[in-house]
Amino acid sequence: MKRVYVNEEWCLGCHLCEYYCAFANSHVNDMAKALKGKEIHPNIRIEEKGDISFAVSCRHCKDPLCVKSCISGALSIDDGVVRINRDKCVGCYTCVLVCPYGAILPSPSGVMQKCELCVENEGGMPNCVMHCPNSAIVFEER
Amino acid sequence: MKYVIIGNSAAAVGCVEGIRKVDGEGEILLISSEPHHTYSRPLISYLLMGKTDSERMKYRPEGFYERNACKTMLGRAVTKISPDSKKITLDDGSEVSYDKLMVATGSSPFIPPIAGYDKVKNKTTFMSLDDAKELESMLTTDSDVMILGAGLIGLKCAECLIGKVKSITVVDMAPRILPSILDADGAAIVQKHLEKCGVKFILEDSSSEFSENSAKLKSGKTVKFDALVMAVGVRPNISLVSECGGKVNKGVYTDEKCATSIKDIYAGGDCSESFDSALGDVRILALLPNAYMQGLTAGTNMAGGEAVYDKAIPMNAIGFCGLHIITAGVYEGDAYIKTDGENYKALFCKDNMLKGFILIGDVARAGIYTSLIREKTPLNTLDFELIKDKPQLMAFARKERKSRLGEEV
Amino acid sequence: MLKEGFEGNRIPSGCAVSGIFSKSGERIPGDKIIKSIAIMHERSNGLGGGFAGYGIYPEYKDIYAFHIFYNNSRAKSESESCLEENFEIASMSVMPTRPIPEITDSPIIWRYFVNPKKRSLEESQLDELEFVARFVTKVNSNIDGAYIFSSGKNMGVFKAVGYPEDVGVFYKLEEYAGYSWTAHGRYPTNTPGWWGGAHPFALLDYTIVHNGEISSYDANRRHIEMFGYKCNLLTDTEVITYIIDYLVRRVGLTLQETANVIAAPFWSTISRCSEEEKNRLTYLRNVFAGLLINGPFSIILGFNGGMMALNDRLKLRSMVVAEKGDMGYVASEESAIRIIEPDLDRIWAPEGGEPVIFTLNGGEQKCR
Amino acid sequence: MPINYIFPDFEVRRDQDRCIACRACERQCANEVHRYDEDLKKMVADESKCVNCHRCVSLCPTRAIKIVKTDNAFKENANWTGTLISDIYRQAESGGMLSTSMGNPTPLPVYWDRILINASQVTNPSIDPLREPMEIRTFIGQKPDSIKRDENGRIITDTTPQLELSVPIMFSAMSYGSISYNAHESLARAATELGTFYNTGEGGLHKDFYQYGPNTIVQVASGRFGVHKKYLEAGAAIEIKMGQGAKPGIGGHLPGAKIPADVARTRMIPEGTDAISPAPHHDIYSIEDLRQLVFSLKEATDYKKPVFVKIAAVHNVAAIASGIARSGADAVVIDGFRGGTGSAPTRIRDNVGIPIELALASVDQRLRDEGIRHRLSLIVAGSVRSSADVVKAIALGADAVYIGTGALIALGCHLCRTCYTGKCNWGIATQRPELVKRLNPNVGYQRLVNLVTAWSHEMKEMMGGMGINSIEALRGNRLMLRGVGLNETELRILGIKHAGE
Repeated sequence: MKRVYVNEEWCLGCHLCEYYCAFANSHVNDMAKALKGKEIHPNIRIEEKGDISFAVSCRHCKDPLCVKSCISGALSIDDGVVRINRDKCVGCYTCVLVCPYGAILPSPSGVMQKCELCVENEGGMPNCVMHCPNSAIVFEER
Repeated sequence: MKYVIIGNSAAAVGCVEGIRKVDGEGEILLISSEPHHTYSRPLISYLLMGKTDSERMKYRPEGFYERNACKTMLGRAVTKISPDSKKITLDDGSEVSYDKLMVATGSSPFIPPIAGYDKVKNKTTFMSLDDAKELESMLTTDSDVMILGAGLIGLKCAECLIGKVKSITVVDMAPRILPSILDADGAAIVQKHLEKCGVKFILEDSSSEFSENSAKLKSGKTVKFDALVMAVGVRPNISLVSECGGKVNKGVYTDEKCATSIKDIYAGGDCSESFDSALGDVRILALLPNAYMQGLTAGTNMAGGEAVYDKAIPMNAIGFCGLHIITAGVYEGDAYIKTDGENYKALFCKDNMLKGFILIGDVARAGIYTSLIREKTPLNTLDFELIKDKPQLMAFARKERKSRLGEEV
Repeated sequence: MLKEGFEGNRIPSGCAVSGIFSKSGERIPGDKIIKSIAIMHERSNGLGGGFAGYGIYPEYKDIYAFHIFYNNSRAKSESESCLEENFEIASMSVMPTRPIPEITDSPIIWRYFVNPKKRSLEESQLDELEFVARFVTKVNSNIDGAYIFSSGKNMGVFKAVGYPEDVGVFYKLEEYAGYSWTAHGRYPTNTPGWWGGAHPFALLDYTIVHNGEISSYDANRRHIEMFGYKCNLLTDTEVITYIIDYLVRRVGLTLQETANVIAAPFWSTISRCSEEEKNRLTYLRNVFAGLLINGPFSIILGFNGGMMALNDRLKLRSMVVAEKGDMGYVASEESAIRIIEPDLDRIWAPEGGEPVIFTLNGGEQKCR
Repeated sequence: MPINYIFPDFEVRRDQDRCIACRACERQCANEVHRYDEDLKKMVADESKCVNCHRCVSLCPTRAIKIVKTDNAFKENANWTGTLISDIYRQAESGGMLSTSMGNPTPLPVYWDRILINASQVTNPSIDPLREPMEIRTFIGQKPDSIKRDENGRIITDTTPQLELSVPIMFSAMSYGSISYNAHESLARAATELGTFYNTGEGGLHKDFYQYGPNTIVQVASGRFGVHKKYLEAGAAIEIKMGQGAKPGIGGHLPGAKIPADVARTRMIPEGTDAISPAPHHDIYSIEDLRQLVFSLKEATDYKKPVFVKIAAVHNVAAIASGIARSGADAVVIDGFRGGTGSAPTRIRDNVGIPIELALASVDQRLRDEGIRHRLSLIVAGSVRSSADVVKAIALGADAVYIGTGALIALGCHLCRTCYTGKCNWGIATQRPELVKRLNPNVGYQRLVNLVTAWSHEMKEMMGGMGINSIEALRGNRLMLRGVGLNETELRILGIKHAGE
């Protein structure tokens, strides 16, 4: 299955993935309209220290602890993609407790948000991958 | 192959899913004393808060049993297991045979023997959907509520009543709230927060006697209430196993494959014990994720697959009125504590490993800490200063990061 | 009027070719080849036709036969003095022709049977063939109005502006007989109408009749001119003749090797060959890269003792080959063979780049 | 002093309605043009630092940024242009030479653009490269004057060493030091995948790149940096660099700041010291000295490697090439005056040397006139910008071309011409690790492969159009070219007719 993989060797720390993620998940058709003057809450986040930086988003584990641990049944695997039903999520943070990558994050509404590989968005290619200027983030079979 | 599962919560669901991963054919019969579609017990407080409803709180969606070809007998209790004949007896005396049996009977609220308890008119426990519905029916905005027990259940109950009733008083004999998961400093922060939200606490005290509408405390104080919630603890439902000769301690004994001491009988969930790898000993880890994983492991093994569950640790994610608390492991060893009065962080390290942590307030990415405990990651393989600062993958060695972020996991 | 080569004019053209070869050396009368080329009348447009016959001068078989066009008597006298200076002239005469209305504007045509003077040859320090070849090139380049269009031994080229069958009648070809004949009918896409521009093109005993338009022309010309050739006519036939002369006479390649250079197999084909063959073909393509002839062509190379037919590597021009007894036939169209030999033993269309070589009495597949 | 104030050449125009203050521009500008103003709560720019490299323009997710030429003007003067005036201010202040990078940008004639290519119509079929083989394989090396046969009459197929190119396009010499590790890796991997060659330039060969040796041309230049026996043996061919089109007659200077440990190791010089290549080779003061170096290098490598000699296109280029042809070299490389450079004095770059098209035409003709064109291969460089330029170069007589600037553009270069600052925002002409990483060689090499693949498709289409299915039939085939707007002299030198003739 194709997943998002990150190679810190090529990450420039430009943070564009965060913005493109936020844009893709805003479901607004214009980036400026979607993000201008707003705090963004992307599903992919850059960690950086000195010259090192890399993006972290859901790894879509084959055997995801978050899905097993979810108390509300909001997390599930759909064709290999770990998805969240935000309608079912009550914001209990059990997934935050178990995710070894720190890739599930609370959203401003209190329920959790996470990368769903843009399955509902761009269709085919996650937006962060599509716009990473240095192919530090790729979407491929490994 | 015929699988019979007693129970219908996380461990039972895990068991169904475990069986079906391996065996798509065998017959599964799920028997539960509760009449409901499988639902998430911890969500009952969210239900009362209106954050979920009975439809959304289904632990698995409608059609779950059908999709997994799982027959159900809901609202039926099992009274006896006969391992020799591989049969169980139901409440109406009828018998059902099994090839493999899963015991996921859960736990029951513990009601301490307190004088006058019978006289209390409006009283309930807070474990099940029926409990929640009953509680809701007792209350008006004018109600005074007393909750006995400042543990996870008691406080979740308190939280969901905030704003719905006139007053909430939580009484516990322990000197601090959430004694099972928090240290004193952490507990103080949470207590302060809950008090700010309107919850009253009476600690290091307990009821000596109830009347219809009040409780007399050992300290001599009297607490008046319109409804009483008993949340002092739970007891695992072990009798079915113990009565047929299975090994039980506090809970049902299980090995790392989640098998009991009796052939072809497995157990999981709150009724059972598991090996706490952080503690290095067996104990009951009454946690939903733990229950599911035990069920999954049991189901997989029951169907002939190979699964081992050896990474159980105590862990909790809980929150009250916007204050989040995440804890895991055991609080042994050198403590690294950082607090600013609102946020609290305690890391416990021993033998070059992270053994436990408490995070209050800022709990972001806590799972990275949890995984350090679960995986027993040697702390000298990472940048401890960074990991102390916050949970981050940056703290791992470059090679480790490469494998975590660049390989299929 | 435009003239091939004049002021750098290059005249692309289409055409018909035909060839007859008797492997046993039986002498075939010239009217037979006329009959063959005549059937392909539609492939010519009356702007050039010609023939080459081999074994036609048995009485002078060891002497060079020069056929020369003169535009005027000045060119003739200038050329003859040049000729006399370097050659012993065994015989000279006006070319026998038959005036017919279809052929007009004839230049003065003379025929000489000559041999290099020993002294001139020695002074030149060249071998005899190179001496003769350079003499021909010199006359054709330097004497305005003179053009030596045939210069081999015991062979001759007969060409003119007109349809080939008329050219044959004009030159009275029925009076000649040879073991090998080639013929050409021309369809130039421009109208120079200069007799020298008709085919065959000849140097020494090499003659080329050619149908096609080679796209590699300037690459070939500029390469071959490094070796002392001078492409005056700027025609494909001229450059092909020089390339073959260079590869065969000067480099010493066999005809097969020559074909592997000028119509080299594709790299994809070479890659499937045995290691030794791969090395040989790669070597030839690499070393003689500038002599690869690209674009459509079918050529018949005539030389003393043999004939080679060759198509371009993609076979972009039609050419069929046939055999009957010890007779070999080549033509642009099958009809041109059937008209003179309806009952063939074998007829086939050779692959692009695959040479077909006929030799006299099973002689070596090699000219000289 | 106010005289020294030079108004910025560019303006950074930011559409504040579009700017989302993501700060990518700020993070990506090594020149520190952009910053977020906390008080104004918006992004602002200091255009005096801008070199117009377009990094910010390219990365801006909302297309909020564009760089425009300033309209601040000196009083109009066709003779004293603004650039010349500013140059004088600079030099009057500094007393130094002006430095610049990349190829000559002045509006001198580009002959490629005045040459048109032929196509077949009716009399000769064009060939469809999708249906028929279309061959562009090229061999570089000496071709023998005569053949030899063994006792069985078989041709002896040994030749002097030849380079086999799947496509007659190679990557020009660019040293590790002038360009980054990742740029080198991209070039090396692309050359390997394409079946062609890249050139180390005068910076030695990094140990990591020995694996690409079969597709590497190792350069020996006047500074002899990084030259040792293993280096010579590592490459497929050796190139003696006598000159460079961008700066004929002068040497090179890589400042110590661009010589970190890794570059120093590769060049075999101390870290942080300036790497100065002398103008001449100190052992070559005449053509016979060159011949000695050619044979020294052949001797050192057991006559297994072809030796190229690279010269700048200068006035006497034909005679020089003729001399090189007789020096034992296997190929001569002619670098035209529009060729790129990492750093050159502006006046030299813009005023010295001649156009490659004319140099190529005259060298090729001269070698043919002397009957020695086959004795060495002719490679041209110095602004070959497209497949059409390649086709024209080959039709004029080149065996192959080198592309440098084109390759760098494929890697992201936006021709801002400030390579000498070492702050290349595209990770190409820099040694700063945080900038170098911006060029991901996995992406870079693929882009180079794509570029050359695209060009070869186009070349094949053009060849097919001409009715040519093998590159050797194009080489020197000047009849396939016509000039437009060229005078008699230019046409004569190019050896082509005017369009319409």
